[in-house]
Amino acid sequence: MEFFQNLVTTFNFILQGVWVTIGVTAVALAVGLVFGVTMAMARVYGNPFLQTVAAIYSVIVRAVPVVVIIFILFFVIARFVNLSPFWAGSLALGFASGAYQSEIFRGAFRAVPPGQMIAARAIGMSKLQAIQSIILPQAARLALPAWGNEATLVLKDSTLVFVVGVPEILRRAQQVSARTLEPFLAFSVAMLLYLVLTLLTTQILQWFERRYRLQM
Amino acid sequence: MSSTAIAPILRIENIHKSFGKTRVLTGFSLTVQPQEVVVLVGPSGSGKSTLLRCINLLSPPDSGRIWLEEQEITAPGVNPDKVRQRIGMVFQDFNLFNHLTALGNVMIGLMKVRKMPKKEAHDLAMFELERVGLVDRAYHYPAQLSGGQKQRVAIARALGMDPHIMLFDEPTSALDPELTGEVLEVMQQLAREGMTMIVVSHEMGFARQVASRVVFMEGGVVVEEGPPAQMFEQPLHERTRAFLRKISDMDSGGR
Amino acid sequence: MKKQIRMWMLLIAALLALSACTAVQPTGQQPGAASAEGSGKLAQIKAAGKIVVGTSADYPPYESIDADGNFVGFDMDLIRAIGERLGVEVEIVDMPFDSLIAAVQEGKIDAVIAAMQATAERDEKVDFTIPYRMTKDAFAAAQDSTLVMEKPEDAAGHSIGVQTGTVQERWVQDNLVATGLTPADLVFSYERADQAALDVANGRIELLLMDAEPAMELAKQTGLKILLITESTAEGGKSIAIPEGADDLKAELDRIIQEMLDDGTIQKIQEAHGLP
Amino acid sequence: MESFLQLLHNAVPSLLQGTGVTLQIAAISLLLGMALGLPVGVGRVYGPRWLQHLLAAYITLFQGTPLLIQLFLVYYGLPDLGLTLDRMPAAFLTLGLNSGAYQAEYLRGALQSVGEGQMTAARAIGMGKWLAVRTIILPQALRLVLPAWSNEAIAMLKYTAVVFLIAVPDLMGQAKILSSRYFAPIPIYMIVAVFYIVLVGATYLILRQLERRFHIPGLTGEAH
Repeated sequence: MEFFQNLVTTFNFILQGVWVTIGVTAVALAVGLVFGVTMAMARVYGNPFLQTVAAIYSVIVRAVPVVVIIFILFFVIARFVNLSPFWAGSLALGFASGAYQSEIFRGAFRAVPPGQMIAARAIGMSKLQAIQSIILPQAARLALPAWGNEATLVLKDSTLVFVVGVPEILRRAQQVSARTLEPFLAFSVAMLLYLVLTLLTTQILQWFERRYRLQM
Repeated sequence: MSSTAIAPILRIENIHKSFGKTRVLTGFSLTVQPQEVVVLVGPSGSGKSTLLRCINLLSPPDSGRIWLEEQEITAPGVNPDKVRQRIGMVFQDFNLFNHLTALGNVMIGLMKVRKMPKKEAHDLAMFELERVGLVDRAYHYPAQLSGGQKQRVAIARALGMDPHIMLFDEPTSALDPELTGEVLEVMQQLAREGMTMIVVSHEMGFARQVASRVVFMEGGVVVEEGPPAQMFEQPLHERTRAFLRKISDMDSGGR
Repeated sequence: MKKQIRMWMLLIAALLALSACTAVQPTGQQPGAASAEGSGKLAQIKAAGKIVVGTSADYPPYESIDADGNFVGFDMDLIRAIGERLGVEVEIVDMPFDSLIAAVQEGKIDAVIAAMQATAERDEKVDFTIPYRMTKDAFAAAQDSTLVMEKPEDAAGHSIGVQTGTVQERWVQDNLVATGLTPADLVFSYERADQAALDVANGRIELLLMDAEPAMELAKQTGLKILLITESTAEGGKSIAIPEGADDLKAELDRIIQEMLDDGTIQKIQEAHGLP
Repeated sequence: MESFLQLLHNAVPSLLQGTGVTLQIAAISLLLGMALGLPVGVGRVYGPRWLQHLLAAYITLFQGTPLLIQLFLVYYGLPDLGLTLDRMPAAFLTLGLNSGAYQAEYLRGALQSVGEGQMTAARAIGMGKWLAVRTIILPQALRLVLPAWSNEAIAMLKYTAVVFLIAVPDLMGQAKILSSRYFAPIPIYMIVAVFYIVLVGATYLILRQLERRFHIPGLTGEAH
């Protein structure tokens, strides 16, 4: 009976972190998407300078643990703007994800047949127009499976922002376990909630994939 | 086995095989004598490949019985791995082991299945490669061989197991026309050496020259069988005649 | 291959240069500039109508989080009372203890209240108010521990846990490790004090050194026993940390704290949280 | 600049120590993950139905939840059930179990891409199922899985950076201690980033050599 009560308390307490986790993940993915697509475009269609910048970003960020990037950016961002841990952590996570997403979109851009670009230019589109209305829509569909995979990775990596004090699932689990002194219960509940989140995300992404699959 | 020449090496009796709702073999029977070369023809989907897979128990028949050298191999308790060692099989798409050289492909069965020491396996494998004329390609990987060479290695691999009967499942149909000759030559030589063979093939030239018997099957049963001369000149059934005419045309047209 | 190696070298060189640049910035700040910027701190806070205060809510009875996720504890009530007298709202931000000083430095938060002691080293980076409470440290061990301690140095040679970035961590490093009394690999720096306490309870480490009152509170919760309460590992008292050069803010906070010490407000809050 | 050199001078010795710990954890966890991922991956493809489901559950659990929670559950949670692991074994176990799930999935993909024909041909020369898996399928799958495995090795190197949260003095743990000691988080974490870049870069180059050494013409998985 006492166990049951503990379970309910713990569950309710951690549950409030779910929205924070979802929020961090969504912001990070969106930021990463902007960074990723921009950098991938620079990498594939940019001049040598842009290509180098994008390549360095991708290589460096992917060679450093996400948690280190979060720590660095948390303090760097703080130097310029006053953001809450939630925003600072999400932005840092997004910056890291951007490097991985840039690789995904680079691959997708490359997989669009070169004839598409030539054909678009032939009907008088500018390079940017061609990318925007011909290449990007195709690349986005090609990128979807890998992007979905990255989305679940970011969802899981969002626990890392707990190091800068964002009250997401893990942080709340830790807080409740510090009070109830039942860490096994607290972290099991956190794990379960995460499992539900990732499985749900996977399902949604698979639905998207089926819906927008491109026959090529 | 050699004491009585009359004893058949293979006897298939009324076998059935279905995949889901598709009935592929519907009471097939066939008897093969030692040193016979049986060429199996028939339209696609007539169950030829399935039949070969039934014979070496890669996909055992649903019902019916098969005897190999007077042992019933469809009986319960028979170890299919032991049976397969006596039956060599050559596939349409070669299925060479991609991570092994030509030599390695022949050796691996000798060492792992026949438990030969490495040295002995090496020598025997080299001997088999010589039989198919590929000693100079012994250390090449499959990806570095032509289709015809791959198929000859596959034959050498099967021969290494010292089979009593060889099954060929359209051995030349995945090959460019100019490469079929080298494979057929090896097969012809095997036939001359007295190997019992069941060959699924539409190579009519080969059938005419080498086959002791041509079997026409359709709908999972034998429609008609006979020596090549009879089958090609005056088949009894209209369906056989139509089919053979069609592939003869294709044959000559292709050249 | 060679090209790749060269590229890596280039990257690394660039990064090192970059980190060198960033290193100079915070320490190289002009004192004049800093104080000019800080002189408006109090005005800024008043204008914003709120003061953002960082804490590390893992330290009952000073600061922790209750069942509803509210910040509770002595420090929390104190800072709220101070906020009232300042006439601004108090926004509390929870972060790891070892990030607090940096967060003040970087201007992420206006102040830190986290049972923090004003050490000379920290004083180089931030400013401190007058102490609002003098403290002691405590060594805790598992209930079945046979260890007897009469002075802090008796901890020598035993595995010990401390919280990252605390004065206690510093004390252990300087007085036990640097002197060769305890091998460095027997000292474990924890993100959170309660985790260190759990590890003592689980038998993974023998000792825990932290502030006395939270130690007693954690000891009660996790079934530890206190071996020694001492003043000699602690220097000074607990103060609020604020950005360097925020002189107006310091003056105002000092005034309020002195007032609260004098009129017994702090005593009252202490008692409400069971602190002597 | 001078203060930076001073900082570097103070930081490098402990960071080198931390690097040793990081490498040790990464290597042992990776090997543990391999020892686990190999049978799990094979069992996932060739095992009996019930085993396949069981292994799938293991993989889902470890792939579907964050490593950090797994680590906390193992380190802080298991003592509740009477299993108290020391910090290093806890790190090895958690990272090993986690990596095992990923390695199993990579291997499963590789096993499935080897192609039916290889199994059929192996069975046709009289090999039993397990003999065929061992001598024909697995050697090919392991070569196919090598690139994915290299990625996993690098990922592992980076994921070790969370073990400081159970007070392991790895590279990141040392960084935390240093950054609060010298109140210089940005430069310290930048230096640590450089350390990780060197580690990851070196690992990458070594693994590339390894891949080249084990390369077999035509064995790329695309052949099928």
